[in-house]
Amino acid sequence: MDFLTAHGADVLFYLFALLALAGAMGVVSMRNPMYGAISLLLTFLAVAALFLLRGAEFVGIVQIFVYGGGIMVLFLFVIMLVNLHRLPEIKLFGGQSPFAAVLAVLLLAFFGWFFLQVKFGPSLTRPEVFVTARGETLGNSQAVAWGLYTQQLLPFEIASVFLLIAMVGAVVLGRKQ
Amino acid sequence: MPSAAEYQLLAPEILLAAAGLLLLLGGAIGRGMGNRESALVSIVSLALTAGLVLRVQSVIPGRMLVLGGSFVLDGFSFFWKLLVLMATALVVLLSVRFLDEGNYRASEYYALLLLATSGMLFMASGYTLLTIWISLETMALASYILAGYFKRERRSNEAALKYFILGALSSGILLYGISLLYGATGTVQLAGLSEGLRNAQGNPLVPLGWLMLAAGLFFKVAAVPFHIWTPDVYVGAPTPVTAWLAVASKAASFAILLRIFYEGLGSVKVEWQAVVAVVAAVTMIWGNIAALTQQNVKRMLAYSSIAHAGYVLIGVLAVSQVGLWSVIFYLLAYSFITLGAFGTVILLERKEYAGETIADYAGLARRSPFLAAMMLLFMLALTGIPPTGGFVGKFYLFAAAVEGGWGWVAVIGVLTSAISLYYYFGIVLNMYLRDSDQTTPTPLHAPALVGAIAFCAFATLALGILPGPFIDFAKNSLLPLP
Amino acid sequence: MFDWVHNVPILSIVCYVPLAGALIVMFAMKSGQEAAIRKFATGVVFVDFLISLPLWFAFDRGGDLFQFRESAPWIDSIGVRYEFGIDGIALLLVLLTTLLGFISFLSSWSAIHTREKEYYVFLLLLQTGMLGVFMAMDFFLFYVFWEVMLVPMYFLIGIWGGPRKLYAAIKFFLYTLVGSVLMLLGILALYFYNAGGLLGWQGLGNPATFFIPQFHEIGASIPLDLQVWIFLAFFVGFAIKVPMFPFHTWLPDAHVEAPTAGSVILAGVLLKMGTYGFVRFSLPILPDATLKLLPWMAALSLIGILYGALVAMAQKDMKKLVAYSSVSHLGFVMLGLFALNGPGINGGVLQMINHGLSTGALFLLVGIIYERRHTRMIADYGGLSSEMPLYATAFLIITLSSIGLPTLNGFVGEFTILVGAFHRVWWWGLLAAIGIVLGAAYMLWMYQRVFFGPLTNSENKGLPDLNGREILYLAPLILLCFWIGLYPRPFFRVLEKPVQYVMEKVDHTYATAVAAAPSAVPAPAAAAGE
Amino acid sequence: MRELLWVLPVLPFVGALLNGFVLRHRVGKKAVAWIACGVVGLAAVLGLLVIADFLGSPEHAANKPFEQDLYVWVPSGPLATVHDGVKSFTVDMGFLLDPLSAVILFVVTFVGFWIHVYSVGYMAHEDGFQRYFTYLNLFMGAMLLLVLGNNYLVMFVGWEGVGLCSYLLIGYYYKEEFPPYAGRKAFITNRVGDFGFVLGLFALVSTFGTLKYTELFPRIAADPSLLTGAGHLGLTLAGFIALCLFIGAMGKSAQIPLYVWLPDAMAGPTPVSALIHAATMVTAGVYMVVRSNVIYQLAPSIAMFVAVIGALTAIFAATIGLAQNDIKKVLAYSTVSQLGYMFLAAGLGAYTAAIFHLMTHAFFKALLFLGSGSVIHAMGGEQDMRKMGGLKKHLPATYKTFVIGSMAIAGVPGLAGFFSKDEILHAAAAGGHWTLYTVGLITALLTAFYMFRAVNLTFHGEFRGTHEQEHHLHESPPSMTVPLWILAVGAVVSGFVGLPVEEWNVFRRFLHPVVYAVAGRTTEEHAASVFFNVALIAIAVTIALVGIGLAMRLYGGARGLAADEAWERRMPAVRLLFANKYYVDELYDATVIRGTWGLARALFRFDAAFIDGLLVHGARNLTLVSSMISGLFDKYVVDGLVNLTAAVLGLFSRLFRRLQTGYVGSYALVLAVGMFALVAVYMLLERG
Amino acid sequence: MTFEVTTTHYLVLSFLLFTIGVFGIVARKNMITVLMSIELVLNSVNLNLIAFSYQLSDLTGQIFAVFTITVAAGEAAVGLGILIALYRLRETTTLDRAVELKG
Repeated sequence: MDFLTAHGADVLFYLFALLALAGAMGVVSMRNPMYGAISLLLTFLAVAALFLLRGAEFVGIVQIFVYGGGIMVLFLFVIMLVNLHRLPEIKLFGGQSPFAAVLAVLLLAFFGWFFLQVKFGPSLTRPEVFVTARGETLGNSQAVAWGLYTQQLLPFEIASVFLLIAMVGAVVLGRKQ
Repeated sequence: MPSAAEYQLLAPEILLAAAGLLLLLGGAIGRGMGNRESALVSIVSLALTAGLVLRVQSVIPGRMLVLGGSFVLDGFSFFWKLLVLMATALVVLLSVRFLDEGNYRASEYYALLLLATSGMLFMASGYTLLTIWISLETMALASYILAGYFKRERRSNEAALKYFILGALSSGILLYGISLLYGATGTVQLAGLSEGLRNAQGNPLVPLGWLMLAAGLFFKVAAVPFHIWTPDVYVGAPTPVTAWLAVASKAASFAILLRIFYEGLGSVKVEWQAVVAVVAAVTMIWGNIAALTQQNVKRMLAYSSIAHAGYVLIGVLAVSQVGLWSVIFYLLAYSFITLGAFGTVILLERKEYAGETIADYAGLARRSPFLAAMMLLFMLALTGIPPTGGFVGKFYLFAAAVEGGWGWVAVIGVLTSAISLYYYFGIVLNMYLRDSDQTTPTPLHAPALVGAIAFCAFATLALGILPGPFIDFAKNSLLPLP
Repeated sequence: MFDWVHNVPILSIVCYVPLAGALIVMFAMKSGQEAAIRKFATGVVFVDFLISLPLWFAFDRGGDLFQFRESAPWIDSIGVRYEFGIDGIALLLVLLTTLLGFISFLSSWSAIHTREKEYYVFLLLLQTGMLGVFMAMDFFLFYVFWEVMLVPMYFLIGIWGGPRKLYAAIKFFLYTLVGSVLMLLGILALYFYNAGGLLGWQGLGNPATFFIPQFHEIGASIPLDLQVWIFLAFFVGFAIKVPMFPFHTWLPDAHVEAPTAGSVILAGVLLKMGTYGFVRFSLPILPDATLKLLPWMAALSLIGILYGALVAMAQKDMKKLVAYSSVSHLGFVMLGLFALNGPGINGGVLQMINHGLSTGALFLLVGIIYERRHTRMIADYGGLSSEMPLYATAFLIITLSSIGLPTLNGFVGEFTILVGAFHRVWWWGLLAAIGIVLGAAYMLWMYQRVFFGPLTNSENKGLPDLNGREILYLAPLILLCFWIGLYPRPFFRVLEKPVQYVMEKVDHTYATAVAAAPSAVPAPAAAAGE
Repeated sequence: MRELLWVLPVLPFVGALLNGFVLRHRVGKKAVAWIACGVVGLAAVLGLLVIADFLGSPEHAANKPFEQDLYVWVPSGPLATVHDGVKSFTVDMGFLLDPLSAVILFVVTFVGFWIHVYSVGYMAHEDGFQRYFTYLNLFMGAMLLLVLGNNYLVMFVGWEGVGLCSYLLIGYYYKEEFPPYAGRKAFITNRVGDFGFVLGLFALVSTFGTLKYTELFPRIAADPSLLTGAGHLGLTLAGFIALCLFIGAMGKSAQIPLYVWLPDAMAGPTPVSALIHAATMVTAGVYMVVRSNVIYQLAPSIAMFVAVIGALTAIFAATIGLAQNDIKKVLAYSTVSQLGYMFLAAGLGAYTAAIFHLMTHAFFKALLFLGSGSVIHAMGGEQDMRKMGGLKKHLPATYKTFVIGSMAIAGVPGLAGFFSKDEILHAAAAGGHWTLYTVGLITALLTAFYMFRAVNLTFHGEFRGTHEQEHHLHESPPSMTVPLWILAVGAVVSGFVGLPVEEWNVFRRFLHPVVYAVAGRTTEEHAASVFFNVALIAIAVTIALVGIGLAMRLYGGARGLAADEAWERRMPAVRLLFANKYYVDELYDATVIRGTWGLARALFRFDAAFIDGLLVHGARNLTLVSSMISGLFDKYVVDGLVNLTAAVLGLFSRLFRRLQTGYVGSYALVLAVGMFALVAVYMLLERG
Repeated sequence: MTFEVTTTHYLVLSFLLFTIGVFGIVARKNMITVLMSIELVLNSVNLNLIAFSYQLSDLTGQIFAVFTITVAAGEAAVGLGILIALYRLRETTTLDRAVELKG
């Protein structure tokens, strides 16, 4: 019990990490894309939780809204549209998947070996609060907002163009003529 | 807190984006703007943008960081902006006749073109990995759409699909690399990054980071083995879009590649030079050899553009003044040449691969000597034979390599460029040495297009015979060497 | 009388008149008016020839090494300049080019009947390219012309060639291109060594330039290993052009497939560019490497001499035979150049001219008979001398000149070459002399089979003898053959300075020897020159 | 007067130019004949005047030659010579007149002129009349260049020139198969000789940097050490040069093993055989050896080699001469044999004797050839002696002169041949070379024998030819008989300039300045007792008479061919061997010629298959690929090297295309692998 | 690697997700699944960014993550658009059917 109180955060991390991985595995292994989408949602939520565990409340919430809301709906919608159960995949994986598997293992081994070598010092700050450029302490959302609208304003503007293109593209490609 | 004054410096990008919006509106209102009008608007707005770029350049003293150090204004960026604008303008000229063929909404096409181009402008000036990446995505997303713009054609759609999936994957890799670099240095701003890397020696995240970042960039410039998407996409996409990908997109990608490698990764120069050398060599060999047996001209040009990416990489890896402006000059020449070549392809192209095979060029010299002469010139330039810009460009690249001590890369370079004669002259051989049969198509009648081609030819010759001014131009567009 | 030559950019004029002609033909003349195009183009080259003649008279034998200098900035940023100028060697080659150019145009009148407009355009462009190569004093400029030249030649072979023309054309182009790109690397290495340095080597820090005499200056100071590398790079480029033994296989194909004019120019001028490259660049700029690699060069040349002669002997096709004989003759030239002494180099350069004249004439003669009978097979002929006495006489004279019979040009060249070779290493002379015997064998054998014996093949009956035009373009060649054979002194006189220059650059022993006995040189030819 | 020396060679060239180009096909045979003979006659007269003037000149008084440089011919540039350091090697177009060249000049112009005259009649009915005289004049010019040149290169010019002319004149009847072949054979064989000649010249040049006689010989004579140093092939320098020059002489003067061309050369018109292949050109070798006597004196071993070769050639050819039925062939082999004689003399150091024999031989051999020509003319081109016989009554003049010539060559006392031969044999004996002496003696015997065999078969007995031949038999026109008589006179008197008695031997004294006294070497003079001389003469005379007697005995009167048939029966092998010239031609054909050919063909195949087709098989295995490549250029190309490169490249090209499967998944895989590879490469490059 | 959760844990987890995503892109034939896998990859990146920003107490990571999410959304939209077009053309979403272009 006291263990939980001591290491609650850590336990939660492992829990959500497992959920995220499970969801991911589900995505790549489910035959029916619908189930795939569901497990993807699982991953999204787990990841969101992990964000929160690292004190990124704002991003966590955005993750839930955008992914869990927008993107997921989009996927489901398309899946409905092309109602796939009429044409189930004969084979799930392409011919190259054995290689892909081998490669995945290799990548994990190789990069993992690297990552485990990395020495991180203790985290610098109290998780809840971040300090903005101007030095006063704010809530996370506020801080992110500050950053977003000051130094990172330019990317923010460009993102608008990006989204415009995405919109136009979706229309152009999706529109029946 | 960025001042309003600083935003004035964004005028060109803003103007272009606005032009894109205008076209969208124009397309939406009523029966919508037609092909010609949209093209006209695009040309004008591109020209205005170019004007603004020059204006901005005139007020900028040398080099200037604005908007919280996320946006840089220097000769380098101006050069690329102008190059990209010029290329896009020519692509617009190439597109007009082409869009008439398959009837698709022209206005959105041009709108996407302009918006993407504005993305490229941002790329040229981006100074934080974040800015660069988001603007890169902007360009990429638009090019996916444009590649699939002729959506009722299976090839176009297939191209879009392949380009999209692979592009997404590559940008994922690139992004992962960025995240690692961020983790290692705590910043995404290039100057800070370079500084941080100097301190982060021995941190395993660093090599992984920049390698994955490099992988993403190599994908954009189509260097082996990340070229894999190029042939299919080039063949499948509408030819003007192909030309645009081969020139504008490639140029912008090289701009950020140089920017990141020189300014961001300057402190790990020695390491990436070696890697780039290998990639360059492999790319030249692979691209040229694979092109040898192609029968489809677009595909052959795709491989040739891969090969040329390899040549440009020579200039990149020889970190020196010569190397830098050889890259700049070469891409300038390459743009004209490639646009001209694709323009000729367009003139002969018909639905469903027709007019795209080398055999379709048989006897072109008899049917339309002028066009054949142009094509001959472009082929010579691509091979790197004087008196064309292609030769001068290659000359400087190899010069840079020899000077920088990359003799072996230079040797591979010259030998492969000799090999390339093989397939480039496959076309010449058909145009001049073979006689045509009735199946071979006669070129379309498209004054604007022919004009564009002629202009490219003229530029190619000018770059070859009087490269002096252009080189001085390039010399004013250098980056600080790491 | 010819002072005006010094007041005009005579070289540029000579070089670009054909180009101008090409442009005029290209844009101002319709494909319909073949006859007009033909006459106009020929007129252009003839005028060009006339303009080039004063060079011979205005050239100051005792004066500067390079004369008629023209100099203008071109690409300042890397020190490329537009530098024209010719020394004695170049002078002879330029004149040879203009003359052979004119002749080849004349010879084309009856030979070419398809796509004449393009034909003459390409021929004119080729002319400009070749002249530029010999006139350029800036390495960059040189390279530009060197490459430009390939394109028209490709088309000449590829469009108007024989049955395997497509193959021969691309083969010719590829071979020479591979060579020249490697040469380009050599040029760059020189350039950077002269300026900033490159790879491992510490440079000299001179102002960056491609000016050839500058490279001559720094030649001796280049470290041996770098010299060897550059030499090899150049070697590939030049040896393929020459062509020396292992690289010769493009030559027979190109010759056999090319139209007569093409062969004439190919043999007469293009091959000389390789040897010219050696004597202008490899020897003076890379003396140590030259001395180091001397045995190899000589070995290849000797193999070329004997190999070419023997293979020529086995040929059934006249043109192929002449082509292989070229391999042999160029072997002589190379041997002479690499003898690195007065007679050797003098003879080598003179032999370039001789080979240009006699082999060019041979191709013309073969072309003449080919136009009449449309076969080049020796077996199809025999007993022609009764049908075409004039033709037979001309053919005989040229044959004799090519097998080096005294009083004809071939002899003077070969003899001096052999003297030089023998003097360098006596058995070089010995082996090369065997080549002469073989030369006589295959040439006379061909002559006999074509002209002597009974007139077996009825188709050869009543073949028309040489017509006026053919006599017109053969006569100057034959006269020149006799001139060089009987009184070659003017030519040696022109070569004197450049050759001594080369020798002093390449052969330290010679330079010291001269210092020791200055009375021995300049040669009496110089003394009695005026 | 002697300043006109240079005109001598020019005159015939002018004639050739006129007949060959300027007046080609424009004038009648008469004019042609006048021009041709005119220039040569002029040359002959002028020659005499020049010589006369020279004899009276101070140079001659001072035993110096008269020299004249026209212009600088080949200034071939600086050369670091062995003895003089760097000097410019330059050759002048220059002429020289000294006793030696004077003698030959006289012989050439005199004999040459009369042969020209003779030809007018002989060739009267040929259509290539003008061409013939063009060549003939050309030959005269070249010959005079050869003789009068004041350096080896000018000599070489003439040397090659006469070679060319003989090539052209042998192949004069070019419409037939054999003559052109014979001509080429002659030229190539000579080229083989020239190959040696030029090597000798190269050696001289790289040693002295000059080829001028007057710069070479006095200097060498004064200081032999210049040439006694080590040369090449293990010889001294002198030895090497002497050997090379002699190889040249072998070719030109038809010595073993390069004599094969001369008999075939008889395919040319008879006057040509008389002029070129008997009187003048073939003796050029002898002239050259004598001219270079200094060098030979310094190379005793090579000199002896020359003598031996000469002796061998002499007897060898003589034996062949025994069994020939073609009258011209007999004369041809006798020429070869006599040339051998001359070289025997030269080799033994009896240079004046050699030249003496050269002169006399020129007269009587020319005479004999012209005589045979007259016979052939009368017989309508028939050359086989078996078809002749009894022509004495039909051709009296020819008969008489022919007999005189035969007696002269056989060495009948009082005639030219007697004196010159005797001097040679005397030199051999006096030098103590008894083997050579005996060989010479036997040769003399054989010579006498086969000559009179020829006389008998041709003129005695009764006619063996066909009837219409007999019907046409007639004495030749005066234009032919007059030269015969003139030469006959020459054959008789020319010997008296060199009487065997030292005091009266004008000739030797005249030539004396030509033979250099080399420091520390004994000259050719052998003091010999009168008895010794008389004995030698006696032996020689008896031998000659025996030979003649034998011939008369076997072939004289009406015996005809009986002797030959008898011989055939008794020792067919020997007979066959002789008749077929020891099968030497066959031997050469089997070895040298076929050898070269085989090599040539082999190399060509090598070229087609290997150089140009490295591993054609490799290319074949990749047919698919190569066809794809060649499809770009030409379908039926079979060029291995390029194909192979192309094939290999194409192979890879296809391989790369394979990787372009079109499946997005595999592309993605490639990307991922690429990323991995990039890291791997980095690891390799950086972490070692 | 301790039980105590460090940035390394996040790093490993994110790379696991990344690998799985890549595997999905490479191996799956159904385009929809491939699109989802792409989302996985982007998520893994976000994990990194967040972890690092916590580690370094630097906001940039989080801001970057916001952009990543934006881009992910946009890409999903366009990707699905292409998918629709594909479906219209070929009545399938199986990538292996779209292999006209190759070689």
